[in-house]
Amino acid sequence: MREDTRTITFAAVVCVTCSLLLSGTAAGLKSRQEANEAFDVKRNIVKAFGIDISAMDRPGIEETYEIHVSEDLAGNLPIFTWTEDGADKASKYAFPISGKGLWSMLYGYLSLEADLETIAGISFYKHGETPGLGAEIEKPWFQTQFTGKKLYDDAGNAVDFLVVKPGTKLTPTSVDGISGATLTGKGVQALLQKEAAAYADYFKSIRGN
Amino acid sequence: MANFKIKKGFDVKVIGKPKTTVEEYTSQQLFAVYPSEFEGLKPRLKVKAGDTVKRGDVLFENKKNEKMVFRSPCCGSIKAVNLGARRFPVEILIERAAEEKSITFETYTRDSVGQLSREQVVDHLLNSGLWPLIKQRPFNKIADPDADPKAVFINAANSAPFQADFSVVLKGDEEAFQVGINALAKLTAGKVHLCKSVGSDIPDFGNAESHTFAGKHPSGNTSVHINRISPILPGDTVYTITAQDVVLIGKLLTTGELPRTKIIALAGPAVKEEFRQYYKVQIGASLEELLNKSLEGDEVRVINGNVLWGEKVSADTCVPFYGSEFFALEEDRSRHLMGWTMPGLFQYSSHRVNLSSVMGLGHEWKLGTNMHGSHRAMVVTGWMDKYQPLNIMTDFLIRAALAHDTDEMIQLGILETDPEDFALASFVDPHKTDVCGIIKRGLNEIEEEGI
Amino acid sequence: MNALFDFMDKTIAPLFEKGGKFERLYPLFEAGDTFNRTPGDVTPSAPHVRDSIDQKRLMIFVIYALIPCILFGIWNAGNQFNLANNVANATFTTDMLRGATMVLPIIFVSYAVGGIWEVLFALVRRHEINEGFLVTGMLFPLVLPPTLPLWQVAIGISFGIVIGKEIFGGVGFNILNPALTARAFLFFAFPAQISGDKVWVGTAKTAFENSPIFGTVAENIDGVTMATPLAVAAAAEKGSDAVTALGDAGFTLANMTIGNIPGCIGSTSVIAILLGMGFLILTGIASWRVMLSGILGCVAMGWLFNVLPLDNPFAALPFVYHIVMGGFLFGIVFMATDPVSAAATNTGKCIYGFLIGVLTVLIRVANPAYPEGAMLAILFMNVMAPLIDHFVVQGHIKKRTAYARALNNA
Amino acid sequence: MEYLNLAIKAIFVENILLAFFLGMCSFLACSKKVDTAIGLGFAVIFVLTITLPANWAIHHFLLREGALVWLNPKFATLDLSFLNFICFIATIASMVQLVEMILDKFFPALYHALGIFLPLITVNCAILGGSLFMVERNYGALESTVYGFSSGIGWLLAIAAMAAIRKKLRYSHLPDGLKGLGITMIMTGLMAMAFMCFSGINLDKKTTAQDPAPQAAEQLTDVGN
Amino acid sequence: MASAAKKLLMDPFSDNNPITIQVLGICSALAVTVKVDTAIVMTLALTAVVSLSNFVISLMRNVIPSGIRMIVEMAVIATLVIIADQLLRAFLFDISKQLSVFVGLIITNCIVMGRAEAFALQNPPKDSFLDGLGNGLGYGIVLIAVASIREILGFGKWLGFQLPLGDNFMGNGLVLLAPGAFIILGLLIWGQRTLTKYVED
Repeated sequence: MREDTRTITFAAVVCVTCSLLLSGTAAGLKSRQEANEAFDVKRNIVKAFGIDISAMDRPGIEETYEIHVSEDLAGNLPIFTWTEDGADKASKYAFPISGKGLWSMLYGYLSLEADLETIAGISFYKHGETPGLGAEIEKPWFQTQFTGKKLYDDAGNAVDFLVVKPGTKLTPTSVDGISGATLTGKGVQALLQKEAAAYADYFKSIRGN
Repeated sequence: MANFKIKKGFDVKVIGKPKTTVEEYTSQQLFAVYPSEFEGLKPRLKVKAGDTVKRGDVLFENKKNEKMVFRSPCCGSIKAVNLGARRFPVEILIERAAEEKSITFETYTRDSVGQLSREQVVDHLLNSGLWPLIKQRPFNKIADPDADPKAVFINAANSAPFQADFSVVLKGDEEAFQVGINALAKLTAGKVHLCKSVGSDIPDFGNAESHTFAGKHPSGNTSVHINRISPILPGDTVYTITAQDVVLIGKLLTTGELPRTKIIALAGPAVKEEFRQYYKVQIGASLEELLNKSLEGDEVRVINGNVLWGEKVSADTCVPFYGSEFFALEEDRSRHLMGWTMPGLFQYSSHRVNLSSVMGLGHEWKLGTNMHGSHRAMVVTGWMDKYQPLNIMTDFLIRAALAHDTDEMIQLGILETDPEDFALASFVDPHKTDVCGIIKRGLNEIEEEGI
Repeated sequence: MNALFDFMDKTIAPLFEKGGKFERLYPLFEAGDTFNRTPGDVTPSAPHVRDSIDQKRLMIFVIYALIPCILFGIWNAGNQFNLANNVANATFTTDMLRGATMVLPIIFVSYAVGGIWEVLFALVRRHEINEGFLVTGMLFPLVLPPTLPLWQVAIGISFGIVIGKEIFGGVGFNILNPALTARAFLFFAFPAQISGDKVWVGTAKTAFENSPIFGTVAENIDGVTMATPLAVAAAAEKGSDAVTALGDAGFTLANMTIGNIPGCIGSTSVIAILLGMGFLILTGIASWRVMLSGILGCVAMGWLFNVLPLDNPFAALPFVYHIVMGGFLFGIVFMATDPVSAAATNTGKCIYGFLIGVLTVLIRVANPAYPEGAMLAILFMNVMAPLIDHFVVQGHIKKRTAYARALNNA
Repeated sequence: MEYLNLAIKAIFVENILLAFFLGMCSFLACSKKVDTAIGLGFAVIFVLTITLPANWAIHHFLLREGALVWLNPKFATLDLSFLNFICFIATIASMVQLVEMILDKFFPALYHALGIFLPLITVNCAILGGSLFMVERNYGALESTVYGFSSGIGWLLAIAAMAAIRKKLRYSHLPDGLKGLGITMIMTGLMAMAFMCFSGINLDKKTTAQDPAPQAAEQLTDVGN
Repeated sequence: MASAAKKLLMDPFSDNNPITIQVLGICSALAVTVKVDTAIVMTLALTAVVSLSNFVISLMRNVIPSGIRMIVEMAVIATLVIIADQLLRAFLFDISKQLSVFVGLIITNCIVMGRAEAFALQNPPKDSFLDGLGNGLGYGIVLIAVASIREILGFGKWLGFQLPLGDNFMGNGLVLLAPGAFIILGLLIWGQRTLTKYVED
């Protein structure tokens, strides 16, 4: 009997101690963790606006975000706008993009210039593609190609943006794919076309302004 | 009575088949007994050099079972006891005396043997020194007198080049053979199986069930007979004996004295043609003179056994306790320039990689002892089972043996086999693996560990 | 000649044998010595005679079986190069010469680097130099594109020989086919050079660019791309017809059978492979069970895809195409039959081969990542072969015991 | 079809052992004999199949953010997911115990076959890993069950193949330093390479994005594809 | 004392390395070794957990009722792991993202449980702490070695710094994949065991 009591007491003490420790840590760190997650999003958005963040530290990025970026809703889709220093009007727009690559979901952001046609930048921050092949989508050489290409035509309709085989002649609405990873390229192409179409109405609506 | 057709098998075509004539070959002075012939035996010597012995005196006994004794094949004086490694007596040489004294045993007839109990038969055979002629499976060692064998297998078949043909040996000794069978029948509660090759003119005998086996080698191997008639399961024991040895037992029982002679075949490419035949020789007597005159060639290997299975013996050997045939062939140390890429017309082979297998299998070859290649790790699998009628997966069995996995060896059926069953596997193996040796080590391991 | 051999046996050999000066180099000496002349050893114990076959002979005969593929590969590499580069006045001879400058260096590197590893391990680990290496060293180049950089050939064969084979104890103990291991290593390590739709024909600069003997390169277009039939079929859009797509790209049953199309050096020509296959089966070296069941598996799966209502033009491709396209036939004839890495039991071989065929077509059609499934299918089945064997052996044991019990009770 | 795809993915493409390295310890320790390996494999399938839905329920109804609203709407922002680890491991331990008792009582034959392996499974990280991946990937209840079952099959396949290979390797002439762990490791690597022939197989033809929720697990660049 | 402590600390580096000799904690050794920085963080997390859990369990070794020994150990370890995970999420967010579920899997990492059972239950807290520290770092050495090889061969970088390997350097894709991890660890084990002459029977 004494033994049982001791066991139960011991178990109870351990349980209480552990729970106290855990709750304490969780509560104490929660705000920090949330800040981290929020920052992660900010960083990717800033990157998508074509800003070189490799030399920037965290406060720098946060600051850039605070100054230039504001969140908005395009219908019920999220959209982010970029306002230059002193300007009173948004000059770039960014929205999240996601879709299937070869065998994983690709996540990223894409931003448009003020003309609402030209791509300002693109970033992929999350994927599970083959290193050396599909994973090339996160490399600068692949992403910088997009800058300056057209995502919408003059009327504001989404164009058939293409990711083509390397070696094919490029147009303003196509970029080189990755050799050996045609299907990842096809995935990128599909998700761009899908997202572009989803946001077309919103951009048309703000075009007049 | 059953007839079996063995589908898998291969006959090595070698020249030197013995004629079926029997020539008497007697009056030798030097005799020998080889304790090393009895595998696993720990002998305790009862004589030393210089002793005189009667015919039938005990020379040595089994340390583990003192009832099992080994007797002298002749009357004379012990010339020498030659010791081998770890002071093991390898051979006992006896000089024959002019006058013969011998020990006699009780005599029986065909019917009186039938009246004996199992113990009486066992004791009589042990005491006369002929018990070791009976072997047992698994492990193919001298039969354990206390075992309870489920059957006795008499091997009167021949399939390897060139096993003695029992129909030649048997002539005139039918009565002794029958008495021997009657004695053996006492040893088991089961049956006595007499296994013959198809086409041999051996009659049927009472107290024994006759079976015929057709097909290429190894259709004459005891393991094949057991496998087809009454396979060994773990825990089973069977006694095996060769047909001529049954005759010897029969002679002991009918005459009351140790048998004097047996018939051996002398064959092979290195035996001069006129000497390739059967000889009636005295048991234990030196064969030096016979071999001297009958062999030809620079360096000849003499085998107690046939070309596929048997021990190398020296050219002055005496007639051993076991065995009914001698085979002689030349040591072939020739080397062939770029032999591995030649069409292979002039090298004997069973594989289609050599043209000889297609063009030359019809005629007989003068084979030598060349390895035809150097040892390599095992690569090709399944080839070793090409000519294996035992339904054994040789590759896996070898691997289990190399990994010392006794349980798996038993599961794969090693207990049904004897190294001799893998002679063909060794023969065809392109990697020159010593399959027989590996199996033998595996069996020894199992025997040591106990099943 | 005899004097020389005498000298070898009496003076040189003792140096390398036990106690000799160069005892450690014995495997090297043995390899050379037995290359010159078959060894003169005699059987140590029963059986007293041996079949006149040895591993050297087996392995060299596999190389003989590969000769049609090698020769055709050389011609085809040159031919494709000359076609792609619009070489004027190209003839059979210039094709062969051009091909030789592309293919022979690869074979040379494969043998040289692989050989160094083989010898190194043989000396350090003191095992004999196994002739199996001759086959690995030749199979590997034949499944490479002719334009692969030589340093990759060297790295690939090193991985194949060392990781695929030597660390397991050398030939006979490995689990995977070393040549395929090497190929798969390159495939995953440097995917850009070796996989999919990259150039397989000769845009790489070869030596003798403009020498008169090799023909004049009229217009060396940088970046000529020629897809392989598999890539074309895999890329066929939904709703289209893969046969038409192949036809448009210039691939017909006829030229895929003859093999004058871009592809790996040795595996384009069905005819050359069939010649080798016939030779292997005739001499009984390679298992016909694996080959036959493999082709059956390929046909079965291809046919199944044909009849299934899938909206995938590749699946609708008649199964015959699967046999003549890509590396399947080469793989099933020369690589899947590698007796060390294949299943060892007869039943096992049939299952193993069949599944290779099935998987090859499955990967080709259902896996967009790899247009060529044969290599990985064989590797996968190499891994599974011991398990297949295990079950076959267990079944065998059961059957044996049942047989023995039945006879004993009878 | 969706579930079949998930199953194929869990068995071949994202084999929990060969792509995520989970359950290596028991994999290395118990792959010496094929029968043992298969026994352990079945035990893992069994435990995975029952613990995953159990843990799913715990996570879904008790621990995740807002899970406790059924108790009181005030708990909408309460996030107890930091307790995932400890609750999952407790569930696994108690489930194993429970399974052991049930088997012992009602299926003694099965208990004797699997019994010795069950305690080992508590510390098999494949089980905990399965639960954690289930949370990370946001699987539903049925999906979790399918995922658990097929992950187990994938694990069984890997360990059975490895055991058969190790049996074949027994008589090999291995360098001393590689005996045991070393060669098993390298062989596992080669095996993982061979398994990669499946990576990318996708039977689910509905290629449009169906789950916008981020799937954290897929960010691992290390995943075998 | 000094030499005994040193032995406790140094043995796990080579002669009794938890990964290469004791065969513990293999799972995480492979999953987090694509880059050196994740490997270092994982090492630190594990070292902290194993030394503290050893310390705590050793403190309690005389009072733990035997019936609930395992569960108490599990609870201690799990608590420590969760704290470590929370800290990582708060302070090293990027790396914790890459470590994913593998921090959580420290709970089932056999090293922690193994050392607790094999050492902490029999030895005083100080020694246990040192033993934990040694084993954690011994684990870390292997982890970092594997990660270094993978990062250098795969990316041409070390700890994120571009190495001067020339423009022609081509990353080896295989070492970044699971098979590469297994093979590299296997080869490391080979090398380490050859040096220490350890042979498994």
